[in-house]
Amino acid sequence: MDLLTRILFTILGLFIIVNWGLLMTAIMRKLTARVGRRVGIRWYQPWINLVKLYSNRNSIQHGVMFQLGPVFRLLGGVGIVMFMPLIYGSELFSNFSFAGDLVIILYIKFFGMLGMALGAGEGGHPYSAIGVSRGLSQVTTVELPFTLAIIALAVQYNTLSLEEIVAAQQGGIMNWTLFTNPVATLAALLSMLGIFMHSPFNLHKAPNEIPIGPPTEYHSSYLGILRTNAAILHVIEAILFMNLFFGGATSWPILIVKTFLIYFVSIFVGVVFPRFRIEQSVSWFLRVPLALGIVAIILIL
Amino acid sequence: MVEPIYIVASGLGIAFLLGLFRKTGESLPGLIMLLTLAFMTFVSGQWLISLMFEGGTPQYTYTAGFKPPFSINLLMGQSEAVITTMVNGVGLLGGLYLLDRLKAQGVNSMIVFLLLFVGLNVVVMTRDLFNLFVFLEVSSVAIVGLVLLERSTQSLSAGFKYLLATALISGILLIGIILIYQYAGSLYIDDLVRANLTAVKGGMVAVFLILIAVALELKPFPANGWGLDLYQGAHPGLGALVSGGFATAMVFVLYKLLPMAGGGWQYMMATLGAVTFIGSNLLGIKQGHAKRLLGYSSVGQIGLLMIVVGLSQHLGEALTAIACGLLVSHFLAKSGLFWLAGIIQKDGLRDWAVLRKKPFLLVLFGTFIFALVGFPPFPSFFAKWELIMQLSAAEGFAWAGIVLFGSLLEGIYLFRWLGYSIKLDHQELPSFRLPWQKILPVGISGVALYILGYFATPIASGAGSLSYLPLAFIVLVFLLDFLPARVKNVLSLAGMAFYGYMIMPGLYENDGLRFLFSIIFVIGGILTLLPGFAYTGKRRGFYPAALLMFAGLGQLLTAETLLQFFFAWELMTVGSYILIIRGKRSMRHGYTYMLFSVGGAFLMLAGFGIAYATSGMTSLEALGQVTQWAGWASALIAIGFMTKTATLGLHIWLPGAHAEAESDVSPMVSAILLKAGVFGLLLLFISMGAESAGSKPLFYVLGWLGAITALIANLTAVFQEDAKRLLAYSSIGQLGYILFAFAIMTHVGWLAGFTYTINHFMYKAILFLVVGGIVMRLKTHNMYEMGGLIKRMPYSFIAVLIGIIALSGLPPLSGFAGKWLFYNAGIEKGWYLQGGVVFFSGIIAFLYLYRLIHSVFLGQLKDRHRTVKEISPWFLVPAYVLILGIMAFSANPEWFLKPFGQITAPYFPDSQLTWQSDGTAVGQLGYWNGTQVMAIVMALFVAITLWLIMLNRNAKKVKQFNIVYAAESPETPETTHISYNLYAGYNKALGVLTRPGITGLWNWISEAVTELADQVRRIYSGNGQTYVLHVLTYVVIVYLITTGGL
Amino acid sequence: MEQIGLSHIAITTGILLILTGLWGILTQKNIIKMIIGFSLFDTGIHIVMVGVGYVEGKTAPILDEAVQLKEAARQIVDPLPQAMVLTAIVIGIGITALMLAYALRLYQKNKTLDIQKFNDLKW
Amino acid sequence: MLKKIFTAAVIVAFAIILLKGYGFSGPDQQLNEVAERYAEKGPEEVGAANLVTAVIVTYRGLDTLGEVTILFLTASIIGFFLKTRREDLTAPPQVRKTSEILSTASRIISPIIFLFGAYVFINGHLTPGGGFQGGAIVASGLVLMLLANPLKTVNHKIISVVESISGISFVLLGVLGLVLAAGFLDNAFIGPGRFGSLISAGAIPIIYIFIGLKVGSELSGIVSNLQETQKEEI
Repeated sequence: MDLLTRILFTILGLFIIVNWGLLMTAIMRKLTARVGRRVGIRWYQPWINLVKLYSNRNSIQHGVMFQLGPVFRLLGGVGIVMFMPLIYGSELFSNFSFAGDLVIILYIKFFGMLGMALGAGEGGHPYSAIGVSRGLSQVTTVELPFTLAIIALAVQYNTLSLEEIVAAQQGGIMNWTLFTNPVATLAALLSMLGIFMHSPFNLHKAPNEIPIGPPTEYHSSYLGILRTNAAILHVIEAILFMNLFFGGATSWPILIVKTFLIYFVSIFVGVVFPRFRIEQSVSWFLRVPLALGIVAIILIL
Repeated sequence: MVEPIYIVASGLGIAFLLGLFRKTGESLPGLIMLLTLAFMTFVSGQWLISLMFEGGTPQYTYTAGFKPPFSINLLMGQSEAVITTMVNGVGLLGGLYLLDRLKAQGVNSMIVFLLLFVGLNVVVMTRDLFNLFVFLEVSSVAIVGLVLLERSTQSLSAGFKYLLATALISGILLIGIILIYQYAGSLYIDDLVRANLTAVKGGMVAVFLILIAVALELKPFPANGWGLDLYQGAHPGLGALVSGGFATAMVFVLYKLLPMAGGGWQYMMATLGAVTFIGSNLLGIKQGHAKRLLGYSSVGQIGLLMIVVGLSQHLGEALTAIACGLLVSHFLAKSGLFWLAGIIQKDGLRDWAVLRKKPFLLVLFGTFIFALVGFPPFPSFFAKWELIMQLSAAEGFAWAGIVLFGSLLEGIYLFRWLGYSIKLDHQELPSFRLPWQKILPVGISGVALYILGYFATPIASGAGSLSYLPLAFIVLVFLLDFLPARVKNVLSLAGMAFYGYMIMPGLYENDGLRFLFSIIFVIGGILTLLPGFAYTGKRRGFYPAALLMFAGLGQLLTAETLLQFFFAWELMTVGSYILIIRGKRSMRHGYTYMLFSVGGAFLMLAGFGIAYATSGMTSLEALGQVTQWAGWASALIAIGFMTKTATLGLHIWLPGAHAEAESDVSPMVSAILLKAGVFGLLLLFISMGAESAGSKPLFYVLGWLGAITALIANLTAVFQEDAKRLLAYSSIGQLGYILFAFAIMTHVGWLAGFTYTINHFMYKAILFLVVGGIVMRLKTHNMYEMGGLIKRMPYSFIAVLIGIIALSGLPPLSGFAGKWLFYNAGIEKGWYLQGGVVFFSGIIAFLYLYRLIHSVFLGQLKDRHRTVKEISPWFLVPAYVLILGIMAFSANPEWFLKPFGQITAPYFPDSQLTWQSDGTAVGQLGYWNGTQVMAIVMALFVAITLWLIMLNRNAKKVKQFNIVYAAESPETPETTHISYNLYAGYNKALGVLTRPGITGLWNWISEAVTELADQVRRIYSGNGQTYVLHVLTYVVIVYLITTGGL
Repeated sequence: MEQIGLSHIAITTGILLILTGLWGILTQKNIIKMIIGFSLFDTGIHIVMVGVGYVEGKTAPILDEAVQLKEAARQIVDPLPQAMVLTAIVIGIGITALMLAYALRLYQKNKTLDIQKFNDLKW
Repeated sequence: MLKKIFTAAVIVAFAIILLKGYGFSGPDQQLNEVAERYAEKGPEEVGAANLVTAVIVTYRGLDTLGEVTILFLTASIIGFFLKTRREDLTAPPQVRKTSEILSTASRIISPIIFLFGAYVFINGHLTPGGGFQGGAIVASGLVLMLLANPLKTVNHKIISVVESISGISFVLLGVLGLVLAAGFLDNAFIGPGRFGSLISAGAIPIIYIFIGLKVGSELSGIVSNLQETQKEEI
């Protein structure tokens, strides 16, 4: 397959992901609102927001890094897409996953986070710095159980290639990691709550305290990029979990159903629990999920 | 050839003659006295040369021509020649030094001075027991007389106590002699040795009394209060004579008499020496009075020599060399120190800060201290090495341990003292006079130490072709120290480049591992020397120290034998110590660094000893041939290296040392020096081999240690406010990764280790260079006092940005290679939990890295920094060169990883990383193509950037405080820039892990030792009568121990 | 022991003197008394020395009318300890004189002869 | 009290050590090898009737040199130790008057004592006694004079000249032994003379004369120095 086709299909996949992400965001917000006895947004509101942001002509900037922040951020999100095989068995939708394995996905994620933090930093707003410090703090502990779960998986399947991990889960629901390695799955799912950074783990943007945290200074198309990226991230991270634990997807509809359900878990928890303070969430991740992660490791020893 | 008897005859005759000059003024007698001493030195020196180098035969002098045992005879043999030359030499120099004192006291004092040396010469040469007693009394009485050069109450009481104790001791000696005569019917020492007196019931007591008296003359701990009081109370010039002359002669007497007793007694003597060596050095720790401290040190060193003499039967042919090496170092260094004490006339250790006013005295002081502890290139280094090797070869590991432990204790107070004199904050530094006749002896001692060190090299097993060429160059730079810094910098760079040219091609041909490290050491050295151009003035002492460190590093790579390796290691330690302590508030940190270095080096030495003992080899291959106690050897050596790599528990020296060092020193010590420990560990690991059963537990432990080090250090780095401290902790963490990776002991693990090693070298150098440059501009280390500097220092920002991206391991930069290899290696090895810990630490690294770049460059610019300039280009240039390196690694990891693979392949042929034709690396678990990742990421980056630029082409740049701020306008950057205690919540949750428990432990240990020292030294009540009781009690107790009852 | 010889008496006396001297040195606070103790100690040693050289029933090693030149070896006591004791005595004198001189100066400085008072140097 | 008990215990232990060392094996019944040789060969090798002298001056001459050295050393130390405060001397010393008997007797006896001392050291190689004993006797004469007349000052210059000259002479005689005879301090470079007479035993009488002078002057120096120091005190 020549490079051009690959790029075009990657862009197609990306397009689907963005739109599905926006829709999913809308649905989840609607759900959340209903639980809180509110009406909530219209389902197409995210598109309206994006269009508004991208077309805003009145924009200011604080410096080069401020401008590069969203670039890095989007690079992080799109980068994951690049290296993620989306549809199992589809050469077209495996993107550029031949260039790197699971490890590169785990690490390129941070690229966006770092970019965001840097850009927000140059914005010079105190809330940004506070939000970043909280966000980063939480991420460190979230990743620990997740990493342990991944190690358990890598050992279980004796590979770090996502493609192979998905392949190993084919042939029936009982082959999913969810059932073959429930402990690791549980550890990963719990850390997933932190990865999505929804309530109760969203102190980094604590709306009542430091309005939206890191992106406080961002507006217009900068914010548009960030929003786009958020949509991508929601889906692609759900895809990651899907690939790792829920048998992957052999077609787009399955992908959409599975990602929705995975994402729903985090929304569900967010609706039920109040927000954690940062030291609480940090310690929480180092208790239950970490314990599960360690058990997962001990099981494979 | 002048007959040895003329030493005695001329001394005595002139002494009597001087009596005629009592009324004629002091100048002429002074001159005569010095000439006589010179003559005595000449005669003994002549014998020394003849016997040592020209194969002369020993000369016996018989009184009145009768043969012993019927007459007294004097022997001038090799040892006698050495000792008398030393004694007379110290007499000559000491006489010159004390000349003004002696003149002030009159001709009588000169007579006493001269007779002291007559006495000592006969004591050394005589082979007759009673004659020895007589002239020992001459020396003792002369010392008591010379105490009066100082007329204070203190010196009077000190002299009297000394007199009381020596009178008792000589009484005991006399009783011993008469008993010996009763049993042996002879006083001729050779007869007595043959007589095997210890077999006779009473003869044993006789021998005991004599030996114990000689031992007591050496002032053994704890029956030595009188000796210490003398050192403290008397004129330092006399201290030099007692320590350099009298003690030297007495050690020889012990050596001469000890064969009278059998083997068990020799162990007893060694035990007494050990007690003295340890006890005395322990008490020195609490001592604050310079001369008394020198006394403790003297006594300690003599204790060491007692050990050597006592264990002589195990040292074989090496005995003479070892004893001479130790003796001559102690002799020169201690006399030099006493003379220095007399020149600056300060009693408090802290007051020695005045030495700073005269740099060349400071250099001499440092020389003496290093010589005492046993650093290269001084004779004591080679002697101590050989001592440990021989003791180990004889399986006397406990003795080796005692020697090393005592030396460490000695290092504790000596280096503290050196630190005071270099760096202690001192309000006023009074100047002092420097009469030439006082400087000359000190200078000669110092220079002699270096020269003798050069000649002492062959003492040590495996000295081989130890190259002194780099040292010669350093001496040259030292002599040119008066030149401006820039000139010396050019010179140093040229030297480094030439050195690289000399060693690197050879290493490239033969040894990939060493070549890799030579890149770090030499190229890194050149790059980190460049910032030196940013400094003005002379930077006295900087270049010799830096070059010394680099020379040590370079010689680590060229070392072929254990000794050469250790030599290089210690050179590097000295150089880096001086570099580190140059920092503004570095006194404490330099001190801690030195203590850990010395302790680590001694552990290493012990390990080398085992290796030498069991393999019988002196080359580095010995490490792989350890047949017995392999676990011990490896563990000791590993701990030794880990003090350099600052593994958890041994890391407490690093943060301060690296943080407080000068701006261009930090990258040297952090990016480059730490790799020396890594190199050492690698050598050890290679020789241990992954598969040997004994080493597996060790590697397992090391893996965990590395992981925990990484975790704790990174976590601690998160909470630092000081930028350089943050980087320092980060280094500890990174070294933890490296330790972990190498301890995996697989092909991929080592690849990860190498990747980390070379990357850490590059990005830590970049970060320290830039941060150092900023510190130079801003005059502060505190990050919360910075902020918004991206506006003023864009190039620095870019460098730091690339540095932190590489460090954090984000793709596409080179750090990711390390992470990827880690995953593969860790999982392949089955080190899941440890691996988890390491990855957790990696993520924590984001926190401090963000903190670094945010607090310094982002956020709000401080008012006082609005006009600050970009950092000096001399800091930026090397940083950007290194960025090129990182970029090359990132763009094509193959270029680096393949050679690493070639280095590793011989040791781990299995499960190698394979390379596909398109450059994809394939491990057992995963795959990764760095070039493609780089291309994809760069393409995305360009595309998104272009898109954003298109969208935001009209974006308007706004002023600093123009931010959304709840309708208010923030005005002061201090309140708007969030930086101080940035991770407060994290601290609440995890800060508990970073509580300085280890530091607390070490502090507790040091306090406990100090307190112990303080309690023990209270036995020195100052009461002369008690001291006499100590002496008698000592006799009784030692008797009880030796014979097991009355 | 068959009989108590002259030398045994001398040596016992000597040892007793040594011990007495030591007791004086170790318990007397007055410096002068300590010096006297040392004199006793020395004297004791000297007596022991002479006692060791004594050979039962023989005479002084001076070859005059009392001793036959040929029979000297069987008639005289050992001359060596006697020579040594002479040396030892002289050395003892020297040291005693020195101690006394010190005592004099110490007294002049501090107006006391109590050994315990001279403890400004310690630890 | 505890300290005294401890001290006593230590001394007792030391006593036991000494007793063990001596052993009380009974006196020697015959001379050991060294002494036997002195007795047999001494007369012909050294030529001194007093074998102790032969041992002191010749066989173990170096000991004697050391012994002289110690005295010289002590004298020198006391010399520069006690002398320096001479300038502080202000008030003339008050001394108790000595008795008439003592002062009168000393004038008569002193010269005899000096003479006796000289006799003792000149005959050291023949009769009991010798340089040290003679020197001590000479010094005792001086003590008597000082007791009789405490204000008398001794001429230090003479003392030190005598002391030095005799010391140097001793060393030079020793060196002559080395140059002219078998070794350092050999007395044989002067003919042996007739055994048992005054002019015999080679250089021994000469050496003993110097020793006597030296010891006498040194002891005198010490005594007079001590005595003068005491004067400042009063």
